Amino acid sequence: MSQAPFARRLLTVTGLDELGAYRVLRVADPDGPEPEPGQFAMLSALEGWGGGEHERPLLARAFSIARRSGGESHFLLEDVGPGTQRLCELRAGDGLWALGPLGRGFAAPEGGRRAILVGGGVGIAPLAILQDQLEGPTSVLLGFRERSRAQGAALLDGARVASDDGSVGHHGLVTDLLVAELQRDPEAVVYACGPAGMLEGVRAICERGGVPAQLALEAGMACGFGACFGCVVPKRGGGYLRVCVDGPVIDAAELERVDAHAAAPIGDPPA
Amino acid sequence: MSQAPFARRLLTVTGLDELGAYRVLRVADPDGPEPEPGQFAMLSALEGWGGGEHERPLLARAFSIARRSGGESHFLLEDVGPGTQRLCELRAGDGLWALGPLGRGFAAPEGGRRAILVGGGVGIAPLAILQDQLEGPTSVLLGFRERSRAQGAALLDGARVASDDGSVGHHGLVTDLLVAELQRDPEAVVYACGPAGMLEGVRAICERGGVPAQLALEAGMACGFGACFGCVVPKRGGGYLRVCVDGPVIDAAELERVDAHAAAPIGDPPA
Amino acid sequence: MSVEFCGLQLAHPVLNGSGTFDVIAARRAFGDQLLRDFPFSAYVSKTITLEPRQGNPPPRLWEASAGLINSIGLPNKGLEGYLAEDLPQIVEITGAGAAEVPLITNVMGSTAEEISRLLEACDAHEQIAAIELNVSCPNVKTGLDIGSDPRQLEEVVRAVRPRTRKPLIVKLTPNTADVALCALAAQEAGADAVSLINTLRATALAPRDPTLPAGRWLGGGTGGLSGPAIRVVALAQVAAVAARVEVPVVGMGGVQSAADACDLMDVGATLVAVGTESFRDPVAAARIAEGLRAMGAA
Amino acid sequence: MSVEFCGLQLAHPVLNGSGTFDVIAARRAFGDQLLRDFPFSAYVSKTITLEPRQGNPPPRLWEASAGLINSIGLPNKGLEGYLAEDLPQIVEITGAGAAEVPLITNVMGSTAEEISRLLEACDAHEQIAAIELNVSCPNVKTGLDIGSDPRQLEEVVRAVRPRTRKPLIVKLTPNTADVALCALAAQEAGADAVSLINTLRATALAPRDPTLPAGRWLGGGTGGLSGPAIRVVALAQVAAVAARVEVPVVGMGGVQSAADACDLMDVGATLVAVGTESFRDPVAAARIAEGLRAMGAA
Ligand SMILES: Cc1cc2nc3c(=O)[nH]c(=O)nc-3n(C[C@H](O)[C@H](O)[C@H](O)COP(=O)(O)OP(=O)(O)OC[C@H]3O[C@@H](n4cnc5c(N)ncnc54)[C@H](O)[C@@H]3O)c2cc1C
Ligand SMILES: Cc1cc2nc3c(=O)[nH]c(=O)nc-3n(C[C@H](O)[C@H](O)[C@H](O)COP(=O)(O)OP(=O)(O)OC[C@H]3O[C@@H](n4cnc5c(N)ncnc54)[C@H](O)[C@@H]3O)c2cc1C
Ligand SMILES: Cc1cc2nc3c(=O)[nH]c(=O)nc-3n(C[C@H](O)[C@H](O)[C@H](O)COP(=O)(O)O)c2cc1C
Ligand SMILES: Cc1cc2nc3c(=O)[nH]c(=O)nc-3n(C[C@H](O)[C@H](O)[C@H](O)COP(=O)(O)O)c2cc1C
Ligand code: FES
Ligand code: FES
Repeated sequence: MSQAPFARRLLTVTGLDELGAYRVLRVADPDGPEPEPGQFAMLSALEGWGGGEHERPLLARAFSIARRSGGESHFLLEDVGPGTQRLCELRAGDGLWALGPLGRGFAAPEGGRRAILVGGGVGIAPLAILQDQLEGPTSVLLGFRERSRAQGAALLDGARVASDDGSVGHHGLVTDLLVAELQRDPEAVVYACGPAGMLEGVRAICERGGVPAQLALEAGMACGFGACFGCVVPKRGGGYLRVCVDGPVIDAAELERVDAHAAAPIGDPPA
Repeated sequence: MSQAPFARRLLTVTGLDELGAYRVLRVADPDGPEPEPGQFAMLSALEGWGGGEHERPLLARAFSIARRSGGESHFLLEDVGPGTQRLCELRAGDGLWALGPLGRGFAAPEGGRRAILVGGGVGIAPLAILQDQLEGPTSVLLGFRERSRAQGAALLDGARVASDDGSVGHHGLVTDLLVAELQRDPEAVVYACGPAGMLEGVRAICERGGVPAQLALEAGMACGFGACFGCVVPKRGGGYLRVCVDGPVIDAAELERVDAHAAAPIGDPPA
Repeated sequence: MSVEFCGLQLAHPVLNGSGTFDVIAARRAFGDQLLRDFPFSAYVSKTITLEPRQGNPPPRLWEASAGLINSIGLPNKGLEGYLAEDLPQIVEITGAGAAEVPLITNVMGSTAEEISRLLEACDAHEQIAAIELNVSCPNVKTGLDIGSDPRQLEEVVRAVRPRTRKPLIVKLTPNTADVALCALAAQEAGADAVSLINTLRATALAPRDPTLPAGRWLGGGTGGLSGPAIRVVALAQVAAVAARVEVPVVGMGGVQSAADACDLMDVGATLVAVGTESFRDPVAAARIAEGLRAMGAA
Repeated sequence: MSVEFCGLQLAHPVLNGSGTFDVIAARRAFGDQLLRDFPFSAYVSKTITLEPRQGNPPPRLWEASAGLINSIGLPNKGLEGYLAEDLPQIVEITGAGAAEVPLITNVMGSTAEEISRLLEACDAHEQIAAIELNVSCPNVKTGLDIGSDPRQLEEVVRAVRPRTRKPLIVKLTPNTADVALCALAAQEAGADAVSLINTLRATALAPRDPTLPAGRWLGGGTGGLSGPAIRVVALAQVAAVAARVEVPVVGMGGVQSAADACDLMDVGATLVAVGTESFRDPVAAARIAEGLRAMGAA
């Protein structure tokens, strides 16, 4: 796992691009450590954020690193509350505090297994950088609520899309696509990120099929580096895992189920 | 005294002009009640202010109405803290909450006495609208810390200026000018607004000379309409006056002295 | 939307917190529009004591992170002054032909004897619909002592309870180990309702500014914190109390919106009071009542 | 800048609040830069109990107005697990050849007997420089009960005090009527220092969102409020305590800047601890210590 410098770093926003219902935040970070796919950063805006002068957002917010390219880090944002709203207002030249890369990323496929990437909503972000780094053919299956969100699929290459309202691609759940894909290739390995309900579907399907799966989880986080014990999800067999340091990527075998209430809701549940 | 509509009103900023170290905030308010000189309004910006989303400023801030002209209200601002800073960032078209006009203004001179207007720093604001409305000749004596603040004198007509550093006009206190002016015309009436130290000087001079004086006071205010009992100054003979409803213009005879610690400091003490 | 509270029929569930709205001064500032658009469904007057009080020396206010510290020190004209001077003016605003809302008079005393005299005097005035007993003001030693110890609180309330037939609301102090025990004590002693939370004890130092004297900022030394900063503390205390008592609960603390009010009602408050938010927006209570109506919550 | 505290020589006056910095996890996240740039002048470990605890079910966090509510519920490996697994790893980070700061172990028990066993076990480990006794956690019934009643607190501390020769810091609960009385009780019973404030009891309801189950948001029901919202409450409590006790005081609650820390020291704190602000900025304590140095305050 890539370790983070021990201090948040003040970076400069290079741009904020529309991508359907989402925004891609680009940040200059030429000297930052190379993140592993699945790692995240705690972000907060230099101005208009937290505590000293503002009320909410107070704490930094967690965002998957969606891509590294030309000394820039990219983040995919969905405006769901005060933190993401503030970040979506940033303009080139603005200051951004970033702590990271944090957490455990995706592990490379073992034994030449083909990777199936399954994403839901804004949870497609870490799959983009994963696809950038995976060698060999991959399948990309993405689910969205509706058309404007489905435009997010452009972040990855060759994605097959499902949409809740049938406006784009398969009319239904991305897990339908996964079931079909696993029928074609039961020897694959699954990498998934998205809302809890979708991850639970992926987990159950893979468990039934004996398919290894790595799930990138989310949870409300206060710190991102294991300090607060706030970001836990229940572990198979009892006890809890801290998503920020034991995850966010967790082997599906470690979980009994992905609990919708435990994980912090993300913006765009496709189901 | 002009009464305020019972609700804060959402007004639109028409402009923010530089005036040396100060800013003149202009706000469209064609339907607002005509204020009396010396009355004030509680202002807060529609965005980036208070409680719901932001921390400080939380409460509205008090500002003298500096001028009414062409359906606009003008306020003179000095950036001394989070509230005034936020107001100084406003641009034409931005929303501004205003509650007012509030408080007791200046009373017209009795018995044909000539008015001497004495202002210090940003406290010159209510003297501008007073000068606009007074009939007959007035003397205007203004004190400032230094040159960039002294540019504020342009708000009034025919002002004589003192500055602490001697960079403009008389090198010294505005009360020096007042003493000289009262020697010329001991039958005048004095209208003063400025930092507590200056007002105390004016009060003492007028008391000694038996000259009637009306002092526009300041105090930290939470509400501006008598609800919180927070804005008090000690009354001659014991007890307290609420600056927001018993003032801000208070007859000097009602005060034993103007207490620097009691009154909320304003930005620009000329002494 | 209309709600019954201790036998009073209120048009909606939103009142003012005691000491956060002076109708007499507000009428001077806003004129008779105040009467027509009266925002509260009942009016709670500022705490009165037996003897007149000047209140604390200034400064009395400090803006904190998402909150306000006040150290007002309960200035009031004393019982006689209140009844002779304030009451007629208040009733002109809140009474028949004007706002037409019940008047709740808030009183405080440092002994059962003092409180008894206050209650008896209020009982004799039919313009007063109910009495709120403040045992929680953090600025006055005695108020704190009575209210924070359940046993002492029960004793005092039991002693004074017979002095009035009017509904008696006990306003609890939040500066205590277990507010639910205090609420139970008040109920056992005959309180018809409890209200909370009052302000949390807090203080501030003067800004590091060479032109200002260093040390405590507030003339009273310490003060009480109100506003958004205390909202989640209020919610926990109101929930703890409402879960234990049978009598109705008036919830307050940091309410700025209908959602905040609804939260307090969700955990068991019958009425909600607005304090600091009225300073920012004098008709906040009307906005909140309207919002509750729209949410179908009241 | 160096400061003496209970016989420990500290490089500066800024520590962490217990439970707000896990050095073991931080080393995984940040590597050995953590050791070189260690921000605290002493390290306070998270509260340990006799038996292992899983902690509360999620959600455990809620962002409030200028604050954070946590309902973590003191997850820990229990005394044995701490000594066998955590202590060696902690000492590798804080000890000789690494950060070289004293280790303060924070413990909690619900009876004098339990606490005695915790103190004795800590006493036997020379890597532990001092012990902080948490009698103030709002998430665990027993912690609250012991800490909020001065008499009971004195009894317990007196009973356990002989079990260790190491400095004993008593971490007081802020959810009490008069925290200075509790501090005095701790001092009388032999505490070498007191620390405060812990979090204020608070709660939150789930956002009104049809996709979420309604009701209490936090898995633990209620939690504790920390961060800027409690800063002025902390200042009042630290001032009240420091004015009454002789023993040194560790002040905390909402500290974000050197000015905040300086305020606590101005009212009498010897050391200052940083909690929630470290979540935003893991090296906040170093920044604050640096700021204090620049202000000449430490
Ligand atoms: C490892 C990780 C990676 C992530 N990657 C991404 C990403 O790439 N892109 C992306 O857009 N998002 C991502 N998220 C989610 C993102 O962190 C959250 O959407 C963000 O924190 C929301 O902040 P906010 O202030 O906008 O909304 P919040 O107000 O925090 O609301 C977000 C949700 O939290 C709950 N909530 C509401 N109020 C509160 C409150 N007061 N306190 C606590 N919870 C509350 C609600 O259920 C709400 O839907 C990631 C999260 C994690 C943990
Ligand atoms: C009737 C009246 C009329 C006024 N007219 C004008 C005018 O025309 N133009 C103008 O520029 N100003 C005017 N003022 C002053 C103006 O209201 C204050 O300067 C303003 O409220 C400052 O707000 P702020 O947030 O910018 O600064 P604050 O942070 O509120 O600081 C202002 C002063 O308050 C003290 N202070 C610092 N921190 C706090 C705190 N946390 N809580 C409380 N006090 C604190 C300090 O001494 C500081 O210097 C008037 C005031 C009154 C009462
Ligand atoms: C300036 C001010 C004065 C107050 N005066 C009183 C009072 O006289 N009597 C009383 O019982 N409570 C008094 N309170 C407490 C309020 O009634 C209320 O309990 C508290 O402010 C919490 O509500 P809020 O956060 O909505 O303001 C006062 C509060 C403030 C802010
Ligand atoms: C997430 C979290 C966990 C905490 N865990 C503990 C703990 O285990 N033991 C303890 O004594 N205090 C604990 N505290 C309280 C802090 O040590 C500190 O007293 C409090 O947070 C106030 O400081 P702050 O406002 O700087 O955070 C915890 C606080 C937080 C926010
Ligand atoms: S976010 Fe703090 S421990 Fe995971
Ligand atoms: S500002 Fe509230 S009474 Fe004057």
